[in-house]
Amino acid sequence: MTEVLTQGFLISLLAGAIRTSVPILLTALGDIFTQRAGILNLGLEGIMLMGALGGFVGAYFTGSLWLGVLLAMLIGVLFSLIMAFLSVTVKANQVIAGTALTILGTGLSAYLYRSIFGVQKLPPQIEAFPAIKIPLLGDLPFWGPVLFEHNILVYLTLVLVFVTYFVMEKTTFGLSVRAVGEHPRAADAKGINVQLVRYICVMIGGALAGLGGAFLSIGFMNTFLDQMVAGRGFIAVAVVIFARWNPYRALGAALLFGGASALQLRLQAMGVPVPHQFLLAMPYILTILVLLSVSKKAQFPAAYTVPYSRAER
Amino acid sequence: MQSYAVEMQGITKRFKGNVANNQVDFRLIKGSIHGLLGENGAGKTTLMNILFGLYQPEEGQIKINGSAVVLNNPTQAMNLGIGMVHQHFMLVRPMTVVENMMLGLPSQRGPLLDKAKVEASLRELSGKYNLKVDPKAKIRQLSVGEQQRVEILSVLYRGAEILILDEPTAVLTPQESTELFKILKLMRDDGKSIILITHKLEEILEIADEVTVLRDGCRVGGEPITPATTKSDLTNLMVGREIVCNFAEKPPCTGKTRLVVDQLMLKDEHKLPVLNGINFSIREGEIVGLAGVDGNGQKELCEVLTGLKPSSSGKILLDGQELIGKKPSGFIKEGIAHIPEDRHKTGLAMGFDIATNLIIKEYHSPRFSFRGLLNFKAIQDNAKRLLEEYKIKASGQEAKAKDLSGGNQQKIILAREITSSPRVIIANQPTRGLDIGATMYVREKLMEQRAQGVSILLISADLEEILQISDRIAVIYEGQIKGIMDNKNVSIEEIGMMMAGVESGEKAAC
Amino acid sequence: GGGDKQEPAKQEGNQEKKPLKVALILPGKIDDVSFNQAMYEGVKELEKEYAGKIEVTYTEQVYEVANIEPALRDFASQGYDLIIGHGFQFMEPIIKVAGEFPNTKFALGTGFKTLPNTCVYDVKLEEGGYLMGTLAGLTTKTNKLGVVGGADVAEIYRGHEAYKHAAKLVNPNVQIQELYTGDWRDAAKAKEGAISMYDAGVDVVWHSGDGIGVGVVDAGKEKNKTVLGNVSDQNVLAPNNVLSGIAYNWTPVVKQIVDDVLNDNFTNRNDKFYWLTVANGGITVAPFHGLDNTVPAEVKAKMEEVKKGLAEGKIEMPKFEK
Amino acid sequence: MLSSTGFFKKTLVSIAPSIITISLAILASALLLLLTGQDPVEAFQTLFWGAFGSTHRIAETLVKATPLMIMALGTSIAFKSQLWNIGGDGQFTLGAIFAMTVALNFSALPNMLLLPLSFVAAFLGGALWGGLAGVFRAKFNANEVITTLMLNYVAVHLLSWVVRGPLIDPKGHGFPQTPLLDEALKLPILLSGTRLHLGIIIGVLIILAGYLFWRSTLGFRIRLMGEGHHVARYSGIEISPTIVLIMVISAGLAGVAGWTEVFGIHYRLMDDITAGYGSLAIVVALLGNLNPLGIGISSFFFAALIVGGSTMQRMVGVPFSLVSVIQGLVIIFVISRVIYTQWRDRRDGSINPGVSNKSTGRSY
Ligand SMILES: Nc1ncnc2c1ncn2[C@@H]1O[C@H](COP(=O)(O)OP(=O)(O)OP(=O)(O)O)[C@@H](O)[C@H]1O
Ligand SMILES: Nc1ncnc2c1ncn2[C@@H]1O[C@H](COP(=O)(O)OP(=O)(O)OP(=O)(O)O)[C@@H](O)[C@H]1O
Ligand SMILES: [Mg+2]
Ligand SMILES: [Mg+2]
Repeated sequence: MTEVLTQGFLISLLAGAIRTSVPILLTALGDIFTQRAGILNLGLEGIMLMGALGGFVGAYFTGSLWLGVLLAMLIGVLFSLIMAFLSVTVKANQVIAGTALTILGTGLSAYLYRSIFGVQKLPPQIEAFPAIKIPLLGDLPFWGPVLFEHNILVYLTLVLVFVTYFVMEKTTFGLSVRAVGEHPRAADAKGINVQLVRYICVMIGGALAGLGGAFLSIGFMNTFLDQMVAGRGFIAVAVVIFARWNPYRALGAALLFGGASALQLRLQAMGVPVPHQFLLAMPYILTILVLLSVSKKAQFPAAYTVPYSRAER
Repeated sequence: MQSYAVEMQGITKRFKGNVANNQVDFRLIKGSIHGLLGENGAGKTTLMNILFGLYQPEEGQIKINGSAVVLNNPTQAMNLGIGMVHQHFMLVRPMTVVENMMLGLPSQRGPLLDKAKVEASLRELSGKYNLKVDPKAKIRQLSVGEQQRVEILSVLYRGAEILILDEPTAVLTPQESTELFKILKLMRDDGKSIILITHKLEEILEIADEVTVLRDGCRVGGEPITPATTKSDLTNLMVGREIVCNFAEKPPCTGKTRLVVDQLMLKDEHKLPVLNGINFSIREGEIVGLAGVDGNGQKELCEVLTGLKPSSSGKILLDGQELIGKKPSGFIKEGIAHIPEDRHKTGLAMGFDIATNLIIKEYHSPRFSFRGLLNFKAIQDNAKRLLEEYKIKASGQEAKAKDLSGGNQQKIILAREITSSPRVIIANQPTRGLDIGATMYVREKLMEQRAQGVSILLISADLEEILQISDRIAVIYEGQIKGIMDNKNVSIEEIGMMMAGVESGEKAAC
Repeated sequence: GGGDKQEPAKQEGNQEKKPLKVALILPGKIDDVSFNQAMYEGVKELEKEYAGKIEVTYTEQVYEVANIEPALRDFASQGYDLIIGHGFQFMEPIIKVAGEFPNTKFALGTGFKTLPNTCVYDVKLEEGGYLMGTLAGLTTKTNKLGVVGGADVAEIYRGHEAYKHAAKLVNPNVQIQELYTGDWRDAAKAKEGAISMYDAGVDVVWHSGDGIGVGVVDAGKEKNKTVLGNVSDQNVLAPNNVLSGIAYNWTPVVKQIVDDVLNDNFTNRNDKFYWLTVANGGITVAPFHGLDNTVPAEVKAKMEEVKKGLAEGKIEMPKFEK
Repeated sequence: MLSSTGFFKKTLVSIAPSIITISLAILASALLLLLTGQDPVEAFQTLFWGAFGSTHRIAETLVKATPLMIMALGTSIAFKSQLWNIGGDGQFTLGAIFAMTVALNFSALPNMLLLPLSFVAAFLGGALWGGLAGVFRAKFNANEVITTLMLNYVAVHLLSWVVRGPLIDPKGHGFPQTPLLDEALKLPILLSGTRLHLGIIIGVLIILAGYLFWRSTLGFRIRLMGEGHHVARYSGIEISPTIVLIMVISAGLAGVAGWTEVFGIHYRLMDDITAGYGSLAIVVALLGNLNPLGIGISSFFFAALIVGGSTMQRMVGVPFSLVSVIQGLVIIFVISRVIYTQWRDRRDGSINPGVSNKSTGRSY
């Protein structure tokens, strides 16, 4: 157990925490928009899967990773339009709409993958985004390997944290989003197109969930596998609520979850004398425990999950 | 030839089951103040929502400044210079005043917010019209009066030339109302055209140049206001009869003390005292009016007196029995009825129908349930009776609470609370938003309860109301009772002084 | 559709010309790069070889345990002769349905209960684990090895234990890290797990198959360390890092079962267990490919010795069972 | 009095949207099937036949409907009060674990006692898992969507441990499963030769009880909670204990579903016994408009879709993934049916909130 305290272990753990948290964080950042606008999108899991597939297909056929990223985001947007339509236009219950989307996305991504690539002996692969060691910073002891030896998408994600904060707090669009989530009727009365803002927010969520999925297939891994998202879409929703809709706190929450996941793997490998199932459950238990300590302050957007209709009062 | 800012012709609007506006004509002369009158549910708000582009009428035409327009959304209306201050404020509570002002408007810095700029124009505007408000304050920290100002400022900031104010004074103190009228006159002098919806006829007489009266969705009349116009002229138009009320000769109350409140304290989440040692008592068959500027602890006092909030310390004795420590259900059982200030979130289950709303406190009593199962027949019968008795206007007892006009919503609460045979009624703003007919009815009902020995705490922003039916009057200021006096020897001025925090010399004991 | 009738009596008689109808029910996907795919390919291979003699239908992703019984019953009542349920979760349903369809033959992929018309086939993963343990123990430079599994089930457990056992035999100084991802699909989690091992100084990691294995191979590639594959020759995935691995060939076992059915040997057979072993060519060691010259001759010799020993049943192993 | 034609017309008008949208879903799926080179007519015939083609198949459909209706009814109780309990899978699992633990550890007790005891244990197991989330919500304001979701994952690993550790079959050669239940503890089969077991009767009884439940004062209290905590408190309801109570009832039923599934179908515990019931129960509950009868019908509909879908998968060779695509499409089209109603009402000049608003609303 003394290994835990070595520097090498910590570096490995922290770098692992970052890698593990990035797909969740990307998706969560997009979902901050969606949730702030008052929509609970439980379809993110399905959207991420479609994005993972889109990213891989794009990269595989064009040979360009960036085109893969683009396709992933595009597909994420298109797929999220279903959610937007159901929750905003149809005003359907969002829990059921999201569940349907996840069922659809899980099936469709597997189906399309098989249709496109057929049954192969070994999965087709691409060259994933390589790790980039940032000059100078990458040479720092300890923090260099922890922070500055990742692939470009990881850095991009960190930038997106700031961008999300900026857009939400400093732009007219962000103001509209917050108003729409808090009091859609007031927003409407002030001339904000509530439906449009909600559509856009769901689509931003879709784009970033698509990217989050693509991070798995062409950022971290170099292939698409069925159901490879494995619950990260749901975790992202949790991270957003957990972070009380704040991008910086989302960064922390995603890192916490990623860190717990990375830690449990390492504890297992080291042979900690605990049944491995308990270690596997640790990140989820930890999430609950932390949630308990931060929730008192949580103020949900007042119109959370409430569809808006002018005619209704 | 007068020029009209607004001309609406033959407007018809239906909601499932009922016609809210039926072939309504409405004209607003440029540069004038126009009163829009009508009983609760007459269709005033609906008509104005149509003018503001929130609802689209099934029939009818709208002309703004002489040219025909189609208003599909509020943005189009705002672009035509129409602004509306809604009956229920359209403010986003967790946001600041400035942020609320900016909502939906393009910014001079493109996609970026220009808070500083907006704040400057806001200060300028509020100086010009004497509408004081802190631009950086969050809406939820503001009193209703201040929120009202924010709404008006926001409308002005958008360059509105035509202003719609839907019952702006319902939530204001007399002083605030006076302030508001000064401002409205200022704006009229500035060339703006104003539509004012109110149930307070004296306000119309004071300020309006013209009135339009709606009844049951139809326009039943309209005329210029002259110095000769009287309140009864207007009531006649509105309800087709005169409303007389005379509460003067009520017998003095002699009952024994029922409710004693002793040194009641309550601290808010920041540990600041909201109730700071409240002392008073109410006798059997007595109405104690509680005057005070909104936000001085009235809401919290009601919540403590009904068990919704636990007090920090102090005593509440009902016929000598301590109530503190009981749950809300305990207070209900002891016969404390509560007419809450927030009818939407607290007083009513908006998604439930009327019949159900009438029993939400009593569903488990043997009257409405048997062996744990609800007795639907009893529930429906109860509703039928009360709907009639309280003249609740609705498409039926299956109508949802949220589909009723504000006045009718209030009547449901009253009907429920009063028929629960209470020992004490805590009535917080019981007539806010009610038309005069309904207002008089409620006051009569409260008097009736008084006559039956019920003790009533009447909280109202309307001093007239307090003076009209209270036996004694208390004034609350910063969580303390500044004085309790007998209704007979008190003047509005005196109360006004105390409401502003000036101690009264003579404390009447009862 | 049609043919839902249960007519067990009719099947045996007019069977002279008709090909043997075989149904393969897989809990996972035919391209899971693992347990299911290996079986699917094994059966397909035999179908090619026995063209005209057998006819194969398959259905995949019958992972919901409650759906197994209807699937078995469907195929049985449609007159399939041999129905293969590929996973131990098929055990109870097969015993039940096989009792109702005594003329239909059933094969159960891992398990222990049998009836006259059923058999069990299983892989001696401990032999594979033993081989990989030997190789890993001999090639490690840091004396630190790893093994990554998906879900912890009986044959995987046996494989892991044999791996650890064999590695310690050839290299008593070796330390072994082991972890499970707890499912069959989260390859990213497996990759992170393998990375953590490499970061901790492990230089050879074996994975015990399942869909997650791709993640382990990817980790080896990224960290440029040695990976030992599973299920099939996975060298193409990372030619510089996949030193070897074990590969399954399920055809011999399926062939034995089919032959027994065709020759009316199935029901009478005493040993109802068919094993995929080194001896029958069901388990092989993948070639070193481009890394061949990095493997010392002694290591190659030792591997040959172990293979031979396993094939001849001369290697003693504890019984790895929980 | 309605004339019979009038009644017929009225019924037709009210079910028309559902029929239209289901047809559209089928059409969309048919297109997908065509694209893969499958014969859609054959596929859907098989789907229908697979679900209803024989007594045996109808029995299978009922077998699938059993856990769905029980769980969905539980889900509906939480949803009505605006508590988004999406932890059905975990609660189902805990119910199964508790029941099995009792059945295996108290085998000395007479079966007459043990069976009901295991039922109670299942309810308590589910209730514990849901009640935890309830306490978290009531005491810590922790959002139940997250906690129930996280508890699902924890339950998966807990079950994994249980079947490999404490409850592993000692004679099971190390396979991760518990011993089989005693014959006498298996729920009786109602129709021999099928798997139709007593669970369906329990399910129907629970649906009927649900009917009574919403007419009870407790049901009223729960509906009132759904109208907002302010008005509920004002009406004399204590929020925190009621939240916990709601979660306990809701989750307890999921636990009971775990019991019927294990004692009626599997007779033992192993991994993956819940696969997917939790999210399907959500769909069933909401499509059934959170109303017991609606839940009964929609659970049957969904069971048919699943049973028929897997038959289609086996017999027509439609890939499994396409079956879940069809499921997803059907849900999406069915919830979109309100669009039709909205359109009709707009055409008729009246506003209708539509089905959606009954089941959606403010959760906080
Ligand atoms: N969105 C709606 N849905 C259904 N009915 C409505 C809706 N809005 C208004 N109504 C109905 O239309 C009628 C007119 O309502 P409106 O709000 O215009 O009355 P009002 O004159 O403003 O009354 P008050 O003085 O109480 O505010 C009422 O019967 C009300 O129930
Ligand atoms: N039925 C309604 N129609 C129009 N506006 C409403 C209605 N109900 C509430 N509002 C407005 O919605 C906003 C939010 O009100 P709400 O009562 O939810 O705030 P709150 O959560 O109680 O705030 P806080 O707890 O901080 O005091 C307010 O501006 C209020 O005026
Ligand atoms: Mg109104
Ligand atoms: Mg509030």
